[in-house]
Amino acid sequence: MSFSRAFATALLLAAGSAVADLPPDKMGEIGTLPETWPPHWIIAHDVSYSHIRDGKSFVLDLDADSIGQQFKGMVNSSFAANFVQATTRPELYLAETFYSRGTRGERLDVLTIYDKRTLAPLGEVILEANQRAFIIPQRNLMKLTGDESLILVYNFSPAMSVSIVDAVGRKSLGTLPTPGCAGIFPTGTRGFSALCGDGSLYTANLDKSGKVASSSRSDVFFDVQDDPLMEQPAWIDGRAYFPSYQGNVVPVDFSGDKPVIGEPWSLLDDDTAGWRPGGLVPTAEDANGRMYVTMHPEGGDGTHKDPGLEVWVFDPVKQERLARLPLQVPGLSIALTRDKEQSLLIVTTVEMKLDVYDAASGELRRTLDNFGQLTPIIVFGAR
Amino acid sequence: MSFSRAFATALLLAAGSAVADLPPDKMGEIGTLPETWPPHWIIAHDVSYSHIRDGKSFVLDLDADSIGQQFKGMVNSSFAANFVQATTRPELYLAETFYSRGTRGERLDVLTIYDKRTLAPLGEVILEANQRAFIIPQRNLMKLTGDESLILVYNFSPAMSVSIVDAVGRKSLGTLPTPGCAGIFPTGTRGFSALCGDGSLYTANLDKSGKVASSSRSDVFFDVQDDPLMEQPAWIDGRAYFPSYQGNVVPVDFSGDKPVIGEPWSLLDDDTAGWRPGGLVPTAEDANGRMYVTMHPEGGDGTHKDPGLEVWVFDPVKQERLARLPLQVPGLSIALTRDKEQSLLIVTTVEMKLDVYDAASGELRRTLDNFGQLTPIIVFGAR
Amino acid sequence: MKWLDDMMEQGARGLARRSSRRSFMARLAVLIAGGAASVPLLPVARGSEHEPEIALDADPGDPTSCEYWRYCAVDGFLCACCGGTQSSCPPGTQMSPVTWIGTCRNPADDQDYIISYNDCCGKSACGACNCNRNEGDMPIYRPQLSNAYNWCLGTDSAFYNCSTSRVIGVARKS
Amino acid sequence: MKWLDDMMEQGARGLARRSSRRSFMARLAVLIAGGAASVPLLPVARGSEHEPEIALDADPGDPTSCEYWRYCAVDGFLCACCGGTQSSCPPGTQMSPVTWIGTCRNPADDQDYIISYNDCCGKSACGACNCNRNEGDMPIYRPQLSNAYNWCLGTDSAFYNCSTSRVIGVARKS
Repeated sequence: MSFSRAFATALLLAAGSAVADLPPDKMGEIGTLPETWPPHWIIAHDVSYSHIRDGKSFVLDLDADSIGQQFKGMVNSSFAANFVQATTRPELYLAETFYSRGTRGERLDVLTIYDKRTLAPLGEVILEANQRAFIIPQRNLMKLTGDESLILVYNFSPAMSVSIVDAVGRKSLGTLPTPGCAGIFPTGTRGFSALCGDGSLYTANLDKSGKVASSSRSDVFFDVQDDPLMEQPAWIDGRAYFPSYQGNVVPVDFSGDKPVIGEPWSLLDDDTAGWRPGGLVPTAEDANGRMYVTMHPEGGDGTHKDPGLEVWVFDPVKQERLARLPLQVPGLSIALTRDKEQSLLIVTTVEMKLDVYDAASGELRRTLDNFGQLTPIIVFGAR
Repeated sequence: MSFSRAFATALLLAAGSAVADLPPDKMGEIGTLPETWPPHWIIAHDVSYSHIRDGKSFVLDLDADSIGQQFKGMVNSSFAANFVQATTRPELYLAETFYSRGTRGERLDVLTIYDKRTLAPLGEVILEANQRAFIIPQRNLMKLTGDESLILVYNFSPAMSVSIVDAVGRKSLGTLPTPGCAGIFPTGTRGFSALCGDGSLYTANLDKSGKVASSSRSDVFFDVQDDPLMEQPAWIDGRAYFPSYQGNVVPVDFSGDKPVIGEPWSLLDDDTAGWRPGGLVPTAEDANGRMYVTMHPEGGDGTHKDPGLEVWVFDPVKQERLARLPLQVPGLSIALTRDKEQSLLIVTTVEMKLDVYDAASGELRRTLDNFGQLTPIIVFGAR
Repeated sequence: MKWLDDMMEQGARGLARRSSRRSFMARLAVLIAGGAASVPLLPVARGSEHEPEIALDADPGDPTSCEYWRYCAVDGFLCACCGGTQSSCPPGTQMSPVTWIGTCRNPADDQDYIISYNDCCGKSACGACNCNRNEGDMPIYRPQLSNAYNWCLGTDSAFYNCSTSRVIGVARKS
Repeated sequence: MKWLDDMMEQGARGLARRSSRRSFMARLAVLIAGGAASVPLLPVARGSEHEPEIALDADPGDPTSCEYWRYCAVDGFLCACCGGTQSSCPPGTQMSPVTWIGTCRNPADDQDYIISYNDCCGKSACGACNCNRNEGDMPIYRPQLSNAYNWCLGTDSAFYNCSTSRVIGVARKS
């Protein structure tokens, strides 16, 4: 291509050229997004493991063929941020941690609120406890309560607790100790439960000011030594389906103020002995009430984070396996889009790309790569 | 492997086992490094371009065969940090930039001083101007003065200036405007020069308090339009050898208080017409007074940052080419170790690995990879 | 990040697409094509999975391809791959009011246009479609013509997300 | 970051080295071996260019290899590749006083040892020799046995650089 190098030339704009000249582009134009995101948009939440100070959450359209159409925008986050999205407000929430000198100095834990329309911050809440747990990303470390009035953030210092934030008033409501109990499983209208090291559940129901209105502790309902429950259930109609290391499932109904623990059943049958659930986010659910689990063969001690070679689809009410979907590339995490008819299964592969399958047929639709990702370990379908 | 999973087991330490048991390891042991680093150690300064908040400078031993022996340690830096090392004190300096909310909020420019023995910070100096230039890494954006008493940092806002820091007293001495002139080329005992947009040099000599004791401006000595000088010279015995886009070299003697500009000569001969210097750090020098330049064929407009296919070695006093070293993989940046006899040439390749060549024979000795690097664009031999 | 598979997948096509470049550059561009996310170098953006359409309209080419005519002096991530367009910024960023200037020839009308490479700022690197072309690029002592600077100046944050390439007018023929 | 070339270079050797692992895991480990810098997963550290020497001494194996016996429940970058050793931290970091515990069998004496996986803290990820083995690893509600946590607690900074694997004693045979 030909060009002229003199800066002076830049000042010599043509004043009277032919009408065919391209018109000047406007200055300062910034894109925006719709208030409600289409069902096939996702948030690829990339904590950038080896550069964890510079996490990125990418908004991507799975229906688009080219990167120019796929890539809708991004937000930054810092240090293994937790992510959650509201369904009743166009808001995203990221709990992140800053140090005054990057990796050193004073620590500051902050919940940042983003507008889905502008991907710009709307505000922030300081998490005074400064004890946010840093864990490989999963879905149960920060949650909205059922009524979406409170945001709950799991802390680990190594004492265990939960920070409570007024999501509407955007202010901190304090910290609740949960000794020996981890994770956040929303319960009823404005409560949560946590899994305890003895195999029980702790539950607290909160009032509007974030104070404990009532609390309870379940009986021990699983064996933490011989068949521990993974802390990552599929969620369907207020019920959580927890897979266990050995391939069993324990259903827990969290729709009321007090969890109701159901009878365990097995993901396996005679033909699939030795298969086990595994991965980093090994469970997901669709809008049709189906449960998805990443599974690997020849499972055993220490394989519970191994990538899945297949995704198995279950009707958890009938306790029936509906399909086995072989993965083209082994997968570490799964998620589904929110639509019923054309639901897509998104798999974070061991290559750190996103493989997109038709959830009904198991057909690979496309692979998303080169969108700037490093470790997009967890994906969220737009809600 | 066999193992026991019960945490309780951990408490049951054997009290009276056989003498053959491995002894317990000590708690809290931390490695240290020598005060003077061996000549074949380098600092691979990785600004982590796509994760620029989380820069890393890796200390590596080029003589070692395995990563365990190669990797000596690292320091973090933030946002395209500038790096320089002292020779008269065991200190490293990094000029970096923080924002109070990672990529947002209040900006803070800081010069951080590291101890070479512990790779821990010794102190910091706030750079009040908060205008540090963010540029693709090179050697001439932050420098120590000849007597190593002052550290000079190039600023761009887009007004051009230099921040002056007392390197021994660890305090800021203010900012000196250098309108239209960029880069820092140490001059005399405690001065510096900068290349100006009209093709001249601006020079300031400073007193101990960082104030200008004298200043001067050279005649215009090169054509900024038709054959601009690259701002990245090789440095030999107080003389800088600036390559030009067209493959000429202009020597400038910076050893006195006032630069002395020499006669241009050409890197090319009849057989190498069309070759050009190019890359991101296209020049280096060894302790034997040789100049190294990355060169590519078929050069022309816009190729001045293209990777080199060869490194050419010159005696810049005799203006003679001594060798052409073909690169196994094209290189973007070069550096040499400080020793005379066994000098090594380090090349940052287009694959973002470090290729290590014997500087005398041009033989590829080894490739350093998988040490955690993302974009190790500039390498410094240990001084 | 995985240059070798990309090289194999895209090798022939990539070479063909870059045939206007010097031969060894084409080879190198292909070599590191997959490294686009991490390597801030060379003309390698390859957002489009397909061959760019050289439409016979006034502004031909594919804005997600590094070969697009406006990008003759761009250095960075193409906003058209990052949630913006060739002339607008992605959501949540801010356009830098000052920047460097290039002059690129539009193949549609064979005229040289003045292009303003305004950076979009306030988030860290987009990471998609890295593109580096240095036609007319000058050293750092001529900043208005230098793409080596981060031009996120006069914005709330200096963090660089991606680059636009705005037409600001036709250069007078000389 | 360049898994395919590494796979090709190291495929056969990698498979052989990991033959003690389940077959499909060996394949996967090789698949992502080159992605060690970015993928916080799977037993893939491959610091040593050579086969680990299984010396007949009391502490056999190569501390820069993920296969080293002490690493049976490690998750992260091996300090032996980061300027430290299997039991000491790199310069400028700080060792976390609290951590998770594993029990690994030493092939030299066929005894189970209690291993304390103290993290080294205060700098961001070393990035070399990522290694993830989950033998005995428990969910996050049993933190003392969980490698999913960042254990940089009680240190000046919570940033995680690498993991040590300290012998703290012999487990009582059960």
